[in-house]
Amino acid sequence: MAYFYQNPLLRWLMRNPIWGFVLIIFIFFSLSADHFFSERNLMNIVVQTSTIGLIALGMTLVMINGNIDLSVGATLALAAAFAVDVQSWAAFSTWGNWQILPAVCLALLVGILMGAINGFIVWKTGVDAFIVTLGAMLGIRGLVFVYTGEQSFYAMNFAYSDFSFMTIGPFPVLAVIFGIAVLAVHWLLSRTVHGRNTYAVGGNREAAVNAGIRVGPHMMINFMLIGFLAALSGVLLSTQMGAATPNLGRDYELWVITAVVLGGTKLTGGKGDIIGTLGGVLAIGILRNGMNLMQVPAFYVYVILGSILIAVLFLDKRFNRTADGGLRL
Amino acid sequence: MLLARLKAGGPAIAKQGILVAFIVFMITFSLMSDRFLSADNIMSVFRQSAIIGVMALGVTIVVIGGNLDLSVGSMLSFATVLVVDLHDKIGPELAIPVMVLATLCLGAINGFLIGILRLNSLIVTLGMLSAIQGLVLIYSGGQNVDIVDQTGTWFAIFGRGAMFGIATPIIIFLGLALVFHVIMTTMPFGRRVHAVGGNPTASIFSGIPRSRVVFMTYLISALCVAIAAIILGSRVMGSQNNVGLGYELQVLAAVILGGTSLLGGSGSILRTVLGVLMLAFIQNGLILMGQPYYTQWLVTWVVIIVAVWLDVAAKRGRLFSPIA
Amino acid sequence: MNVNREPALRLQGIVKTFPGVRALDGVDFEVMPGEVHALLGENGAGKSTLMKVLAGMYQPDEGQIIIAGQKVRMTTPIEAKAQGVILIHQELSLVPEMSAAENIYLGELPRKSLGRVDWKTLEARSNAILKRLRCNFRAEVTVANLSIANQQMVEIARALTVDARVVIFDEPTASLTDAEKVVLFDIINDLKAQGVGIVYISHRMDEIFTLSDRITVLRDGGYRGTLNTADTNEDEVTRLMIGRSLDLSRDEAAREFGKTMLDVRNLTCPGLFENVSFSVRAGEVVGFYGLVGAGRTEIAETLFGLRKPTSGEILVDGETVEIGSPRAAIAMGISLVPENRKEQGLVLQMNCRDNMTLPQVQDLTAGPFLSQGAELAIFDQYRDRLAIKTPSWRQSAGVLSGGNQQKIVIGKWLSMQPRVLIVDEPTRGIDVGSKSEIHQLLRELAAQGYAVIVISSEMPEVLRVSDRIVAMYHGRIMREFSIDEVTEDSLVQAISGITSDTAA
Amino acid sequence: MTNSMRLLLASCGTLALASAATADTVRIGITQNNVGIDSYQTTYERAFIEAAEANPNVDVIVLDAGGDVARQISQMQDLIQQNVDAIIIWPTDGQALVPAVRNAHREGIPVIVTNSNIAEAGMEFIAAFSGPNNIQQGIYSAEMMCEALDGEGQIVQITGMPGYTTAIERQQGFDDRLAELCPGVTQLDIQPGDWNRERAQRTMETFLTRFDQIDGVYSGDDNMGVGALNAAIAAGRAEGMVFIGATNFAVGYDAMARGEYWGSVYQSPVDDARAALQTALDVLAGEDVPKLNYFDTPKITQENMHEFDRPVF
Repeated sequence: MAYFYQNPLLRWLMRNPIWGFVLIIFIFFSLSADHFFSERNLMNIVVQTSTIGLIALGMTLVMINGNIDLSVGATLALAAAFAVDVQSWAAFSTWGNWQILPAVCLALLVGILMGAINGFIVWKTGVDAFIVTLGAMLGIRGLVFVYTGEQSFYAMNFAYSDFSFMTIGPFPVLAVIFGIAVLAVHWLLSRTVHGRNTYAVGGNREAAVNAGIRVGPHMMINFMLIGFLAALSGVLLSTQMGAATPNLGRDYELWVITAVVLGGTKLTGGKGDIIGTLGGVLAIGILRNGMNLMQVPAFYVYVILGSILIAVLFLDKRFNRTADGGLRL
Repeated sequence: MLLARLKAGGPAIAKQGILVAFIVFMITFSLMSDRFLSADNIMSVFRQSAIIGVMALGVTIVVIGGNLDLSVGSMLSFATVLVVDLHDKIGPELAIPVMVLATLCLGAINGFLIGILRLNSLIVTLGMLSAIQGLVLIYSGGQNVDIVDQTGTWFAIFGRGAMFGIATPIIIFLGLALVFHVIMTTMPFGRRVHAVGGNPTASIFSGIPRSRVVFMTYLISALCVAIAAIILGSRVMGSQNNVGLGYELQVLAAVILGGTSLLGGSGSILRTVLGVLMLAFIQNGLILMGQPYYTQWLVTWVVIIVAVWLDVAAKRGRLFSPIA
Repeated sequence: MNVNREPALRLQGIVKTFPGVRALDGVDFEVMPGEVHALLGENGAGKSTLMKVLAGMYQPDEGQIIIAGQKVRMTTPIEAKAQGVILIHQELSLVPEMSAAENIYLGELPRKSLGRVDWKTLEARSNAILKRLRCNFRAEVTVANLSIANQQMVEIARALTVDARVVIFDEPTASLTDAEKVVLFDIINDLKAQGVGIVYISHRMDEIFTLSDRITVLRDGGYRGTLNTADTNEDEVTRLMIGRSLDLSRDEAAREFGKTMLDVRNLTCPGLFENVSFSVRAGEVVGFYGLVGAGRTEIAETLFGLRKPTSGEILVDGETVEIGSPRAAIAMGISLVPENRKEQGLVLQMNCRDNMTLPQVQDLTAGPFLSQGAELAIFDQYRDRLAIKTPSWRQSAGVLSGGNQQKIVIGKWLSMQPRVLIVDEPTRGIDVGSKSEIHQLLRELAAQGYAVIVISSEMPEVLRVSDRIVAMYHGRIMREFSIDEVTEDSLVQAISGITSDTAA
Repeated sequence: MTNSMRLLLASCGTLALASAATADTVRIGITQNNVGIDSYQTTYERAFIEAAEANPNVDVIVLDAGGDVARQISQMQDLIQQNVDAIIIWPTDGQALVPAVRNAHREGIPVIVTNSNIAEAGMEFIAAFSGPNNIQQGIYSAEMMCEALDGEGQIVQITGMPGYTTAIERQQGFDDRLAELCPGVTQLDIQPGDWNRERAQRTMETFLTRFDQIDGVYSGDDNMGVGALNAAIAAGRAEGMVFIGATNFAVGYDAMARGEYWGSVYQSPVDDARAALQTALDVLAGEDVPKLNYFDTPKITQENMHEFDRPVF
């Protein structure tokens, strides 16, 4: 027992139960699902995880701020639509493969703009972010339908979808981009002034205000970051599809929030980190992939995912009992 | 004096933001479409909003108690599939109580996890949303269910019938709203829900059984879902497995529009009814005006934010948030 | 003191109005360099508004702020800080998940290129400040892991990050132990010696008379005068504050106590308190005195069914009982006025009446419905009896002053007609006037036959209200005193663990 | 730690060997659109599994994308990863699956598209398409509508889930053919019913309030069509109104038998599933399979309905 508490790895796992869980399901699927434990499948998991994962990085920032963003799925769809459609604009018709560049840039800008709108409204009106972004979730989806006229767009240029199959060394390019984003956001959160202020704003908003942190613009920047990351996720998803569909990204906000909470970020703000979030998205990615490989019937996948979500939450509560000092409240 | 009254939460403008928005909306729409305010149309909108409305009543109570319930969407699918499927197998007089009991069991699971184990309600009900959807599919094997004899069953009364010239769903919705309004404003249970939502710790220190109160709110929410399922099943006389897909967010939008605070402790059943009707009238009005269906999403975006903003602004006594 | 010197900070004719309220009405105030200037007033007198004006959080409607001879405008706490005016908050304004260093330099983290935090500089500077404050923890520690007192130190350390001209302390000792207070007073004297002007706000007269050079009193938003501490006394200051004299004496006749209402035998809750035995009789006030963390609050929580003891017996009115929940406690006639009224005592957005009737709401019914009449009757009765000042029962509890809030909580429990009333820190953060009223009330309650337990960290309070005093140290009862035999010295020794031989 | 890792790797190796040993049957992976959303897809899945089990040389991996494009792309990757012999895909979106199909094609795995076709750009990467002709179904419905109304009247249309291929194609076939065949029929409005009966019922209720004269209703499937019928009956306006749907459901068939429902398009999920599996097996057998394999989806009306069995879904 003493060993149990002294081993630093075990102690770390107690504090980050999600990584313990990732380890368990990893071993489980390695042993019981054919084709799971292979380099290529593991890369697949990372690529599949990257869609939700990129948004989850931004959601971690926003949630540590004490906010939430429910509109990311719609933002993702809007960015994807722009990324695919702008390529075919007449203005860029002579650019060859370079026509992809302005399209992607515009898509990312649109994502940032959507985030800025959410952030600005939260800042100026003081309405709860849950409500603001619940509205935006409907509204931005409406914009997607207005823009696409209910149709799917597809990229004429196969160079666009080829991008998603490219590899850098042994790594798929999408996995590399996701990896870079993870490192960048982790660095932002743990090393920069903005990142540290993110904890301050979420942990004690009044203290942050009194300390002269401009809380409004600060939150707006984080909303712009999540808008950017959702748009990036949308662009990368659209390269995998060579197309954009108006219904893209429905429900993603729910899975993103789930992953982030599994990773230990508190919905009330002030607490959380990228390492945990990475664990959260990997847990969901591995579960989905492993269950596909094991051919778990689709109906049961819903039940299993839902139950595991609640179970992990329960274990987290057991391990990280909040300091209520044993009071029976 | 005004400020004091505003702060005291008395009957001041603070509470009327949604009502003002509602009236403005009704006037604008009625100017743009002459059919909008016809008795037929109003009846039709009320009838359509009954299902979401009944669910929103339950969710309002959960939210006043300081929690969320996102599982109501798939719970509605569950309850509707169950009652429709059992209708032809064991008859409506048994199908209804069996379904209600089964749905209450789901509510009890929510209540146990959130009320007794104190797990976060957002995540628990998200998990339940997924798990219950799976349960429905496993139960039905993915098949649609139908009531074969649609005209000969008294089950038709809940969705298709009328009393005193008013459609039954409307009577059920408004009647239930009245009952819950009375419970929440004039009965001890309502007071306790407000206290638990407003300050759970202080409630415990006042001897209020917090766990039991939260548990009860989820049972009530499940009961509302069961009633909504009876209306829905009777109206459609059949059900798909995902019939409640996305309802949880529409319901939540209506509750928020009614000014119920997500922080818990304050909110009103009657204003939720307004929120429900407002969303239904927006949807109906835009279609009457020949707008494509997705414009309603854009309008809802603006309406939700403006309505809640007015509410918040009235409570703090200034339009813009003071944070820099 | 050299009167010709320029004040470090001077306010002239400050007026600040809120809709319907004139919070400050032409207030003058000044602090000289190297002076401790105490600011006194009852809650609602305008102290906190004045403080916020000083710290740049509010803009005055009229009047001038002069710093070192220059007229200034400060629109944010940052500008105030840049002028060398620093406010140390009463309620801890720390970010729990960040390190002490990050909290000390919150909002001003030293930067390197690319917006990176310069950790080396940050930690070096923070550790230097903590060392100056004689703190025994490192700046790298996460604040959530620090004790309340150490967190307070972090708060104070913030003031030392800049060249402070004026430091405002708002109730800094509320959560400090006596030993920690001594350190704090040393620090204040250090700052003073360095020529910093100190504004000191507290309700504790003893501190004010130990520390301050001058005292300024506010009442009802108005300036009531400035006194030299050396030339005045508590009585005069109190009279200025509340507009009348306080009767602090205990001039009751010795009382007969009734039967034993509560008997606690060998109660143990490991790590919190051990082998605790005591009893309370009807008509008696038993004071529990000890340092913060001595286990007093935990005993109260156990008696109220919020903790499960591992061993020991509780007898209420002669019968052995198991208290499994607050509801059970209430049913047995035990009431607890908790330590933290905002978190544990009140539902802040709920109105006064509803708060007061909360524990018995299921009984105040006519048929299935709440009886408005019965509820209002209770509210009116205790509003009058406790002299609660509120315009209407509809007022939400959150907007009342601390004293009135506390009276609502007390009223809530009195209306339950308890046999045993436990009151935990009854006057924390409450002004002198209300304080004395509450003391009076506790005496009266005992006279009416209630068995009362008062838990307090303030010696004058315990001495004033108790018939017997139980001294606690580290989860153990060190000694019991009757009010006639107790001396301040023996009490201090008992709660410091010195007289352990006599206690056994 | 290193020991357990080695153990892990070793056991994986044995598993891989074990599965390689039984490689003389063909392994076919299928990723479906959204099983459980309606009975058609569920019946399809069941029929597919039954057909596969009946054939001892076929081993199938059955997956469902839950209507989510991204998840279907992941499933394509997972199937490629498992090195199946052929992939059958029911695309959630005709456009968006093209690169994934192209990827499988590159890996040398033949792809058979089932039920609703992939976009033009992807045609060169698939081995074959098997399924109903949704545009043709729209055309049939338009023709029936025209016939029922004698070329004159005002109609409304309730479409499936916006953005989904089947919905778009049926609407396209219907709109084009109707305009061409009987310009005398005007479409008052088109709104979605999301493949959902209750939703369609609500949409129809609003149409009924909005338009005093509705002669006909075209719905993207019978499930929605019956919803529209319910609304009209409740409003007392069903008399003389022409209801035409697609994908004949049992409820539609029954309504037709009662004379309330005019006609639909008969499409059997069992045929659909069997055709898909057979096409895949033909492709694997090296036969010369045509690109487009439509199975027959005839018109069904009150007059000829006795020729058809009541649908099982």
